[in-house]
Amino acid sequence: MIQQERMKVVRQKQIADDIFELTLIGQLTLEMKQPGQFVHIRVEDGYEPSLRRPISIAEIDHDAMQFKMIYRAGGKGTKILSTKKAGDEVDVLGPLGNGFPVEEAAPGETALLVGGGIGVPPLYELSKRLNECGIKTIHVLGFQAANNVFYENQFKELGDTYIVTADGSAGTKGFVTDLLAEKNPNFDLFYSCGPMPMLGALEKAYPEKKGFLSFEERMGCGIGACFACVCDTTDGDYKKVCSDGPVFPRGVVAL
Amino acid sequence: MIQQERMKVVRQKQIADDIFELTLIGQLTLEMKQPGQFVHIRVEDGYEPSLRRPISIAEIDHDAMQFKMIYRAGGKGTKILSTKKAGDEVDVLGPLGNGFPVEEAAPGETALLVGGGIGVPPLYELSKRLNECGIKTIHVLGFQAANNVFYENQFKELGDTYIVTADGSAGTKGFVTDLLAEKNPNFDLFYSCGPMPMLGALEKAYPEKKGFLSFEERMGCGIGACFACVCDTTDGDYKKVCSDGPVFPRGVVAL
Amino acid sequence: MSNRLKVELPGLSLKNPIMPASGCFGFGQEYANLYDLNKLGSIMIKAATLEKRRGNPTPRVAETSAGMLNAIGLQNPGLEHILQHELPWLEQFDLPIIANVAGTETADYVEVAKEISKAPNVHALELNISCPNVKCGGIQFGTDPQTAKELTAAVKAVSSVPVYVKLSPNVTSIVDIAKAVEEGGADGITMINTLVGMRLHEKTGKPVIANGTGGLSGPAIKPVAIRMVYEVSQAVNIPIIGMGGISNVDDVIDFLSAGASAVAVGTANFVDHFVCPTIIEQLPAKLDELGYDNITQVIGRSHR
Amino acid sequence: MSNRLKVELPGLSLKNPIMPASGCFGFGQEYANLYDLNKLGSIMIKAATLEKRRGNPTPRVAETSAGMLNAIGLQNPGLEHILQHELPWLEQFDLPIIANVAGTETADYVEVAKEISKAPNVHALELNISCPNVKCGGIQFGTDPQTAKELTAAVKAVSSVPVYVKLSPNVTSIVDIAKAVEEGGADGITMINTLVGMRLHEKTGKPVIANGTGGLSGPAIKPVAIRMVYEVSQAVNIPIIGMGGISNVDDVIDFLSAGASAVAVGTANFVDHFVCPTIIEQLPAKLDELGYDNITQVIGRSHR
Ligand SMILES: Cc1cc2nc3c(=O)[nH]c(=O)nc-3n(C[C@H](O)[C@H](O)[C@H](O)COP(=O)(O)OP(=O)(O)OC[C@H]3O[C@@H](n4cnc5c(N)ncnc54)[C@H](O)[C@@H]3O)c2cc1C
Ligand SMILES: Cc1cc2nc3c(=O)[nH]c(=O)nc-3n(C[C@H](O)[C@H](O)[C@H](O)COP(=O)(O)OP(=O)(O)OC[C@H]3O[C@@H](n4cnc5c(N)ncnc54)[C@H](O)[C@@H]3O)c2cc1C
Ligand SMILES: Cc1cc2nc3c(=O)[nH]c(=O)nc-3n(C[C@H](O)[C@H](O)[C@H](O)COP(=O)(O)O)c2cc1C
Ligand SMILES: Cc1cc2nc3c(=O)[nH]c(=O)nc-3n(C[C@H](O)[C@H](O)[C@H](O)COP(=O)(O)O)c2cc1C
Ligand code: FES
Ligand code: FES
Repeated sequence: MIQQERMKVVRQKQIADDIFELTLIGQLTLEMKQPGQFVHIRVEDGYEPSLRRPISIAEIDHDAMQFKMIYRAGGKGTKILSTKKAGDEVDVLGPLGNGFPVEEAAPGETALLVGGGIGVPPLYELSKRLNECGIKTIHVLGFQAANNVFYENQFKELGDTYIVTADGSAGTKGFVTDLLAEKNPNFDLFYSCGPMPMLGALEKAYPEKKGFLSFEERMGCGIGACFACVCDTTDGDYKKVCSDGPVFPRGVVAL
Repeated sequence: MIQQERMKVVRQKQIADDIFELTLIGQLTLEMKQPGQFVHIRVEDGYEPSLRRPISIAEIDHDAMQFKMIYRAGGKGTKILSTKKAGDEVDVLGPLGNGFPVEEAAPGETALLVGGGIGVPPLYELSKRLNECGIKTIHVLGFQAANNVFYENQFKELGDTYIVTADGSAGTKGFVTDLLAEKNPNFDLFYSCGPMPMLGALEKAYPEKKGFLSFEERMGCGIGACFACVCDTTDGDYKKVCSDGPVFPRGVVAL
Repeated sequence: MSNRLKVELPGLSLKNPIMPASGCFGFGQEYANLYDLNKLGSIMIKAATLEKRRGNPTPRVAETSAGMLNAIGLQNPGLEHILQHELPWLEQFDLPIIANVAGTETADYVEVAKEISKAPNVHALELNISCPNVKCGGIQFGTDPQTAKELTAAVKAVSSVPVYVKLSPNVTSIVDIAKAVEEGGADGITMINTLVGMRLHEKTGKPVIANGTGGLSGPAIKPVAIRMVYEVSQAVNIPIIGMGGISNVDDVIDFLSAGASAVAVGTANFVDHFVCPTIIEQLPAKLDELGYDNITQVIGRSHR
Repeated sequence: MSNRLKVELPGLSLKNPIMPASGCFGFGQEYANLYDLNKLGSIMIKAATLEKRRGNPTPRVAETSAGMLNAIGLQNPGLEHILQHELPWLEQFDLPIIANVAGTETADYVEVAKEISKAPNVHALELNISCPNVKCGGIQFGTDPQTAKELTAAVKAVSSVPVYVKLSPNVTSIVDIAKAVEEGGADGITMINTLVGMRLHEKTGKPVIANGTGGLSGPAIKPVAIRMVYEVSQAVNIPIIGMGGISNVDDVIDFLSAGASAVAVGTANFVDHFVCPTIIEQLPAKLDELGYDNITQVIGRSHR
């Protein structure tokens, strides 16, 4: 069930340029089911800023009732969020949306996980779950530059991990699709989260593969009530990213 | 000169129900000349709340570059102010306005200081200055109830001090003017700060005495530029409380 | 206890005067996952148009100081779907529904009003003549008194339930429009819809919202809404459901004081998803604090 | 360096496009104690009326979410005093002054405009047809296109300097008013004045501001102001000085992008008393960041 809770900050850690890892504790964690779900965060009481911020769940620890988010402190809201310290409270609504279906991969299969920038975080919990289920994971993670890279080692522990940067300052230079074309990895299905062009390029690169893509859209309510976050679907209809998604099987969303 | 400075909180102390004493340190302190001047405080960056709050200067320590305010955490802005802790910064504009003229009392004379509620604080620095100049001070301080009383001992160290409460739970029951009528103290001039009705009653009670009254009005700019804080004068003209006052000689403001 | 909050309006017997505003609560399904909708006084459901509407391109929302812009563009599944799915689903609750009716010409409005007003749980219509976010739709009806009056009369003629008209604040004299719809036979007024606004991208200088302009809502507009409710309540004899920036119980008291008989909460539902039940819970204590037995005593007290 | 910020407008050669808005800066004396007024592009001085005005009773201001209400009521020392004291005092600065002209009937406006435009440092007039805070004064000129046009023409006929007309946002179509004053001969437009609003006392339910209603200003109204500047700049061929909620350098860029040629800062001067010089200092770096050599390149970029 979706809950709204004032959760306590356990830890706030800067892990790359402008990138923060925030660990929160509270009951709400117990409701988290799927990797790829997100929470909607009110960073401050009052109306400055006036809207919540959607942030993916990056890691879930049900036993400790804690979960992690990884986010970029870019604008007004996330900058305020990055000032929260251990012991502070944060108003969290969640878990929201439908995440990545782990059950779509069979034990023994190989899953390709492709993330771009702040699309990388939800892949971490996904990869952990897949590995727990005996699925091999390959990670291709794209960033702007070396100083934006995060969680490289964490992903490496779970499977082959390739870093791609736009300027070549870390890993391979270029786009994730450049690296994929070059390495041509063997895999059964793919999961991805990142900018629209990346998702589109992936769909095009692997027309035959089963795949699941996570989308971003500006949100109001975050629960499906306001129609702020709709996206067009290939069948001429529409879906709400917040409640029908954010993860959709390939081919559903018009790219 | 008026300055705008991010001053550091030295100490925040609750001294009565809803009443806080805040000590700030910074260069701006050095500009403070007169008791009865005030500062205009932005309790938070951003626009929540959107306006500054005018608060009197209660005690000045030029040597330590510190000053004290005493305020009631009643509304939105002052409640936020009351959460500031040692080390936090507060945006202060000041010193503002014209305070109580200490030089109007001659050494050896007796001054009557009458304060009501949050009108009491500026009288403290005033009393200290008067005493330094060899002027005897009598203090009559009115509050709602016993749990709102503050600075009784501090004032007692400076001269005779009478506490009056509306409900009689501390000191004498009634209004300050009731007590004055009863005690009929001997004095040469009076200074007062408090609610309008109190100021009016005082003027009426002592038609022959020299007196100085400090007024309150809703403020915008706090420096005389916006005409928010005008009050009518007895000669049919007007004054700005923020820059012409807040202290006026008796008889100037139409009560 | 709950009796203290009861308000009677044309067609609407409200257990309390709090309801979500149209467009901010869908058709209730999503919030039903969060709390029992029976707590609410009513629900103003999302605008219904004759045909299904896809709405505007995204981005459709943008944040502003103490508010937000939206240009959803009246996206909704269309009259038929609402009659067959959304309204029947809502029947499980003891809620008099207010159906928001939108259109691009009089015939649309009339058709939707006629059909939707027959639904058993629709106890009133909210005639949306004020949506700023659709081309040739809505708002032009709301800016000219004569047009507003005629549309009201046309809808009133076919509706099986009382008709409330939702006014636009983007006018020189909202009192003139209010008087006109009263003359047209409106049973009540709901106000205000959003103020037309715009936000630009810092980098590019282009509008953030794909539609260009959007409707401004949230606490930022409350002073405008209060002023308008205050004025209109003095000028007409039909009740007002007030809205615009309500986010807590004090805001509710303000709207009632200004002359509204009930209120709707919009944007605040996105920020505190439990804001409506929270306000409802806090109202009795607030009445005690202010010294009133009954919520109806608060209505219009600014003018007494 | 300072060349990059230069803007040329009818009557006004501005070293930068930043100036305090009328009513928020008095006649400059107070802020001159805080910083060197020569830093500013111009000053829009407090409204001048023929006779001294006492203004409205207090309280005159009230805080709102991300904004404030004011009902000063055009308090000012009157034309004679301004001509003899305030304007001569301002001559010590290298500042083209914009004199805000108000009145209750055409004859007043004409008389004030004629005299004040002769002052050597008054380089432009700002015709205030939009003050919401005085009974039978100002705003009715600003809500009817024909009246606005006629007043503009009458003032234009007697003024020795270019005339900018200050528009009210409290209208159904601000574009219509803008076109009308352009036809009336206006050399420019300043916009927006405040939105009419109200705040009530929590305890009593009565208006906080003695006047009842007040003008809403501050960040809350910025989206409305941006939308209006965006629309009007497309509809007229005279320049716009934009205002409404500006509190930082990004806000300035937004107004210029939307089509304003210069901007005024009002309410923000009460919150950060150094906001104008701070913005002016930050502008060159902001131009670098956006990749422009010159501030004029930002003007109207939303439309390109
Ligand atoms: C389902 C989902 C999951 C996300 N997960 C993550 C994550 O794990 N880590 C992370 O860093 N970011 C994530 N994002 C993006 C994140 O929501 C935005 O970066 C963030 O809202 C920007 O807020 P701000 O205060 O920095 O920017 P501001 O510029 O102050 O934002 C202004 C408004 O625009 C909205 N907005 C701005 N950028 C985006 C965006 N890219 N997507 C949606 N709304 C936006 C904000 O929510 C806010 O309402 C996710 C977005 C979605 C939709
Ligand atoms: C010259 C002067 C000196 C003052 N000195 C003190 C002092 O030493 N200690 C103290 O506790 N209080 C003092 N006050 C009163 C103090 O300014 C208000 O209590 C305070 O502004 C209320 O803010 P809030 O956030 O609690 O209330 P809110 O209700 O949030 O205030 C809303 C708005 O109303 C204004 N306002 C509310 N009450 C008053 C008031 N009584 N006077 C002026 N503006 C008001 C606020 O400044 C704000 O703009 C002084 C006022 C003036 C004019
Ligand atoms: C996202 C969103 C969608 C809206 N959709 C509608 C709508 O379909 N019909 C309508 O009459 N009003 C609609 N409104 C306006 C609200 O019902 C309400 O009048 C307005 O938002 C002011 O109230 P608030 O400040 O509490 O949000 C919408 C508002 C928002 C924010
Ligand atoms: C206290 C105050 C007084 C004002 N007085 C005047 C005035 O005399 N003449 C005028 O044209 N506008 C006046 N205005 C309106 C401002 O010039 C400006 O148009 C408006 O406040 C919007 O800008 P802002 O949001 O930056 O304040 C006043 C505004 C305030 C807040
Ligand atoms: S954000 Fe409201 S429907 Fe998705
Ligand atoms: S507060 Fe602006 S003149 Fe006094």
